[in-house]
Amino acid sequence: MASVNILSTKGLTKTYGGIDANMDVDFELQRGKVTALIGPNGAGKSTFVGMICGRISATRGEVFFEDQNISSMPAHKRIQLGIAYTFQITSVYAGLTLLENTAISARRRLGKDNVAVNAKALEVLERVGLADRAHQIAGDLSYGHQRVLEIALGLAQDPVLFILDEPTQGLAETEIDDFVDLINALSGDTTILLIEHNMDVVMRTADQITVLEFGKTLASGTPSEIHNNQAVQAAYLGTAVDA
Amino acid sequence: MTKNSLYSHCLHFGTIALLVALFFLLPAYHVGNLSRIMVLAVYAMGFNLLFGYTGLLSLGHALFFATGMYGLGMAMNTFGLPSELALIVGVVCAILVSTAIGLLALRTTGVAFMIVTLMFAQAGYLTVLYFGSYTRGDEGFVIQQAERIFAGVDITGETSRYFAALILFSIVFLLIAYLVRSPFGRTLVAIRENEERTKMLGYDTVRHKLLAVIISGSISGLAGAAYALLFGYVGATFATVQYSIFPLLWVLLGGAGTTLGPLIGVVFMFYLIDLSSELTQAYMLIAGVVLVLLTLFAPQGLAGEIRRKVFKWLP
Amino acid sequence: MDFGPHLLLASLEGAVTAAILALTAMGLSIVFGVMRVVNVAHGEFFMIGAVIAWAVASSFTGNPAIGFIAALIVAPLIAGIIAAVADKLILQRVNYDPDRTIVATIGLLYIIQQTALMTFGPDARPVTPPFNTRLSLPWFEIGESGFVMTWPWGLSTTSYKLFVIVAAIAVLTGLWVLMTRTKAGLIMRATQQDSETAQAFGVPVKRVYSYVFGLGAGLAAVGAVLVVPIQQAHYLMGHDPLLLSFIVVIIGGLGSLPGTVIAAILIGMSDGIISVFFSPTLAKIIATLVVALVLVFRPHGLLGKKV
Amino acid sequence: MSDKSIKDPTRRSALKLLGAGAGLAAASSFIPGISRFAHAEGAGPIKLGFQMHSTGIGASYGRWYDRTTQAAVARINEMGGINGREVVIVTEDDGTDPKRGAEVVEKFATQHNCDMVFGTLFSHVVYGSAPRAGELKIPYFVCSEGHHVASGALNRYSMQPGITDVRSQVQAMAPFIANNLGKKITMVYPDFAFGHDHRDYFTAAIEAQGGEVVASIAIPPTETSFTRYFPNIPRETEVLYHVMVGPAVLTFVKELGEFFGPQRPEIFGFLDSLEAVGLNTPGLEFLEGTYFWEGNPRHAQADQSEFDKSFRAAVGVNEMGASIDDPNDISTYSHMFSCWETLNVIKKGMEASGYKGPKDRQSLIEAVEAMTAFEHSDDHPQGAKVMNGKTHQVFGHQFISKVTNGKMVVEHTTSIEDGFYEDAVDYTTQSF
Repeated sequence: MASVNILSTKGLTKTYGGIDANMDVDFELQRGKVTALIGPNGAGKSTFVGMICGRISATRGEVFFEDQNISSMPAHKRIQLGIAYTFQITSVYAGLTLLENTAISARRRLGKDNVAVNAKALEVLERVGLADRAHQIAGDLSYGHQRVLEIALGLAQDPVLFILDEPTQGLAETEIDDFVDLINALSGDTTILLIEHNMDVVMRTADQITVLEFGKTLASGTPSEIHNNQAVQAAYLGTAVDA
Repeated sequence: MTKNSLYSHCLHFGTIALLVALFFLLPAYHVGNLSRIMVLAVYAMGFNLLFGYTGLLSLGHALFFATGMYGLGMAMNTFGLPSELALIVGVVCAILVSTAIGLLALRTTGVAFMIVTLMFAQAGYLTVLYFGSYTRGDEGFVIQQAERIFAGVDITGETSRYFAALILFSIVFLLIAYLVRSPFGRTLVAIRENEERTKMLGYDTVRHKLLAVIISGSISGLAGAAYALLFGYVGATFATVQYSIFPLLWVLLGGAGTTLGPLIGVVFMFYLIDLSSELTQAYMLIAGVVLVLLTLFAPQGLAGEIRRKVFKWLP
Repeated sequence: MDFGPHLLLASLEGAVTAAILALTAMGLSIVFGVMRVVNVAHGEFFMIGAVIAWAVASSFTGNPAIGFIAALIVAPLIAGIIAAVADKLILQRVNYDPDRTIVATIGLLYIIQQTALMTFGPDARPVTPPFNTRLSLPWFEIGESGFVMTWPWGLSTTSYKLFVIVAAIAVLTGLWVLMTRTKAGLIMRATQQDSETAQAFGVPVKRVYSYVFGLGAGLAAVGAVLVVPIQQAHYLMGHDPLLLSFIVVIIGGLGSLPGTVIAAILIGMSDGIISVFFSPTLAKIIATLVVALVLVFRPHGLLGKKV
Repeated sequence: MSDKSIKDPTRRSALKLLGAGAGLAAASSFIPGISRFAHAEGAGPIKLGFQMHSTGIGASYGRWYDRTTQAAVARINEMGGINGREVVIVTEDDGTDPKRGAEVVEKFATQHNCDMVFGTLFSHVVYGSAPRAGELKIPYFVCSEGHHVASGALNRYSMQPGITDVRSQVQAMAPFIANNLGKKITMVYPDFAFGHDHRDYFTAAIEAQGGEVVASIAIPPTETSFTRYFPNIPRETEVLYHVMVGPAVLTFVKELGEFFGPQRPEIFGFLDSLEAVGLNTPGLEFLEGTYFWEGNPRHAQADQSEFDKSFRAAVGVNEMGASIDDPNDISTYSHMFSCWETLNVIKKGMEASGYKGPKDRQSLIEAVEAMTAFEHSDDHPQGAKVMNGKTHQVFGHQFISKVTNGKMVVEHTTSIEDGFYEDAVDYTTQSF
């Protein structure tokens, strides 16, 4: 029986030239849930998820995934375990078609089987509503569509854990609605870790919320617990939620 | 997709068939030229795999070409090995050298990668001169006609040389065509387009890049060995910077990241020099002007422009 | 020659190499830094400078200093104008695309080289130095009889070689003032940092690029004019300065001007000093490998920022 | 993008492509002599392919090789051509590059249908080209002075009947140096095969004379300044032997002067260093009183032969070895006579073998192999020579000159025998 937590960190710390971006973060991520990571700008959210998926090397501390210590694994090995990651700053293959984009993502797992790769690549485009643009060059898409493609790149990997760094940034209202639907449809099968500034999105999707401030965990809990947490109110949510 | 792969098969086998046909159609001089062009195109294809498909610009490929060349040449002349074994020695040397260079140079990226490969190649060139008592330095040495027999065939005749070059070209050409459509090749393209993204999709980009350097370097070395064997001369000229710049020029002219580009680039450059030198002594001037015009009006190279404007499926 | 004097001599020679290299590489570095393009024809601007220096100097009779000074003004100017025109006619039209710029500048290299061959001929041409006194250098050591000054055999330099070092320092200082203390420098630095923003603030980026390209070529030409009284003008002489400048620019850290100077000194001096310990060709091999390995283990150069 | 917008340019570009292809095919059919069939024998002019260093590092030599060649052919044609046929020169630039050199040989043989190829100077180009000449079975007459033909590294189709090779030249210098200049020698030479030949053959030759090479300093060819290598010259050196090539040689001499100042050893150099360079060039004052090997005295000597006079007049060179039109345009006098003499040997060979066309190429080679000696004459203005048919190499006199008041005055002329060495090869036993 797999444990409740799919991922946890112990004392994860990142120091940039003497400044702590993250300080001894202990964190647990529950299987099958949607967890939102929130906090003010510069709280160290992106650094933290960067250390989880191996993009950024930790100064010290440990990361466990499925009860396995993955702290010394390079990024691509962690991804191969089933962690998908979408960038905060859109990073798609701008010179290739959308279909090639998602096919590259799908091919890592499906390998030589071209038929399966293509089917998967089309399926995820369908799922995010970009199928009719499959043969366009990604760089020609609008910013919002590129964000959506970025998410599709993650989906094409059929991840166990899906880490999204500010996925709704720059999306239009209707696109945000689609995104929320997508996340809600995924939850259950896929564990989702979401960095999000849009509190509306957080409240509509998250089962759990963790608040980071000055590189440290300020609070963790269900949305309502966080909503009622005095410290969080004071430090971050302030009047925004009340208003 | 399947239609495209059919087209691409037609194109590749059609090209080979055309080269066979040209042997019977062209006058002797051009047959000789084409033998040489095909071997140089192998060199360009090796370079293209790294530059055109993986996005790594090496300015030191002459090192690999020369390694293959000297590996074969010295195995035959100094150690008296038969040409078949010597060819293997040449390629193995190229594999070893490209592995070492790959492990070191891939710690850098971008312009630093360019310069590091350039400097290793320069060190290689000077090494050839330094060991002049064995390599005969800049003068180089001749592999005697009598020894240039491969698998029982005297490859110094026009016909056998042409077909030896054609077989070599076809093998590498089809290999590259297969490779760039394989998952491995698609991953190289992904690395070229966006390395960070590719790594974060779970691909081992470091290993892929190293393999690309090794395959590219080995093909270049194979071309060098074949050049020495078919044309009977081994010399330090082939290790100079100029011979690192040539494949870049050929590939850019023909179309980087296309399977046919390297061949087109070599043909174009060869005949540009050859024909303009008949018109004037100042043929380099013409070559220079044509290069400038091409960059202005055919920015993606000849095959690249054809792909952009006519045949989108061109591999 | 004893070890000490030999080392001193090699260092002096290294300093002259470094001085010329610093000027030439600085031209490439500015172009690299501001425009982000690889100018393969940079060495040919060096050659143009040398060739014009010969043409100008040999058209004056009488005191060689007059011809030399005229060359020092005319050669960089012409090289700069040719470069600026090439920028306008070619590079601007390919939008400074990295790959296309490489091919275009290779084309430019052929054009310049062939033109020089046709107009100037294939022979090496010397320029008379404005002054050139051989200076024997003393050496000090503490021997059995105490502190002595000796005049070792062959330990010498020339007044002109010393002048080259001083002149290079002067030009580089002038350049530094230009870049840091003037409006032109400010504009160049702004364009280097972010050409789009600079454009938005009304900087005529295209024109700046033309000037920068011209300035880069002009600096190479200054280096060449200084070097022709020591070496000679020859239509194929652009090759080595190009390679060395490249290496210097990368080792120094892309677009870092102080880094470029430090790298030029490092490479010029190491080239000189390593030759004391090894046979000449072996010294070159070792120097090349050392520099390559520096880059392997410090990929962003000595003073380059991690991008 | 809609389908329609692509279609139109597609057709147009495709047509253009077709048009270009057709144009190319048409153009190639107009290029003369492209046919695979040999032209009718015995008719029309004799075509000699001249492999010229027009560009690249050998360009200074190439220009003068060209002038000498044109003058020699004009003279031959004036005298009635070869076997009654006019001689025409087909020139191709090899860029002083061995790869292009081989391509050019191919072009002479298969496109221009030349009867033979001649004129190469730089050794690496010779090495790169000779195998192709052998395979195409076209005589290849080199004017190079390299020790490649005689070393046996090439093939039966390669010959050097116009100029002595470097091994012989170097060996012939040793007695004079040991007896007149000194016995402790330091050699400075480029780290090229050419330099290594000097090192190996001179070291052996001077030891045979009781001398000794106390240091050999090989300079990397990419070098442009030299002072830092000079401290390696041992203090005990009596003679500095230098042989540098390429445009940096002026720097070399100048820096040598600055290094030694007033206390220099005897200096002996090969004039290869200063071919096409005037001795009055600023910085070369230092060479006053030093010695040079010369292949053919650049400055007309007091006892100048009639043959040298007419040779100079024909090529357009004055008594100072400069162009008649431009006194600053210095010739490559020590080497360029080889083109003249080679062409005259070709003429003799063709006449002796009754050469009619390419099928007589082998008998031409055999005819030259059968030659034994050339007399000092208008055909051989540099001097008398001995031809070794087995090694395909000619041997002649060498000159040692001293720079005296800016003029090179011949101090010693070696005997032809001084340059003899044991045969390394017998090409006549090789099959064609």
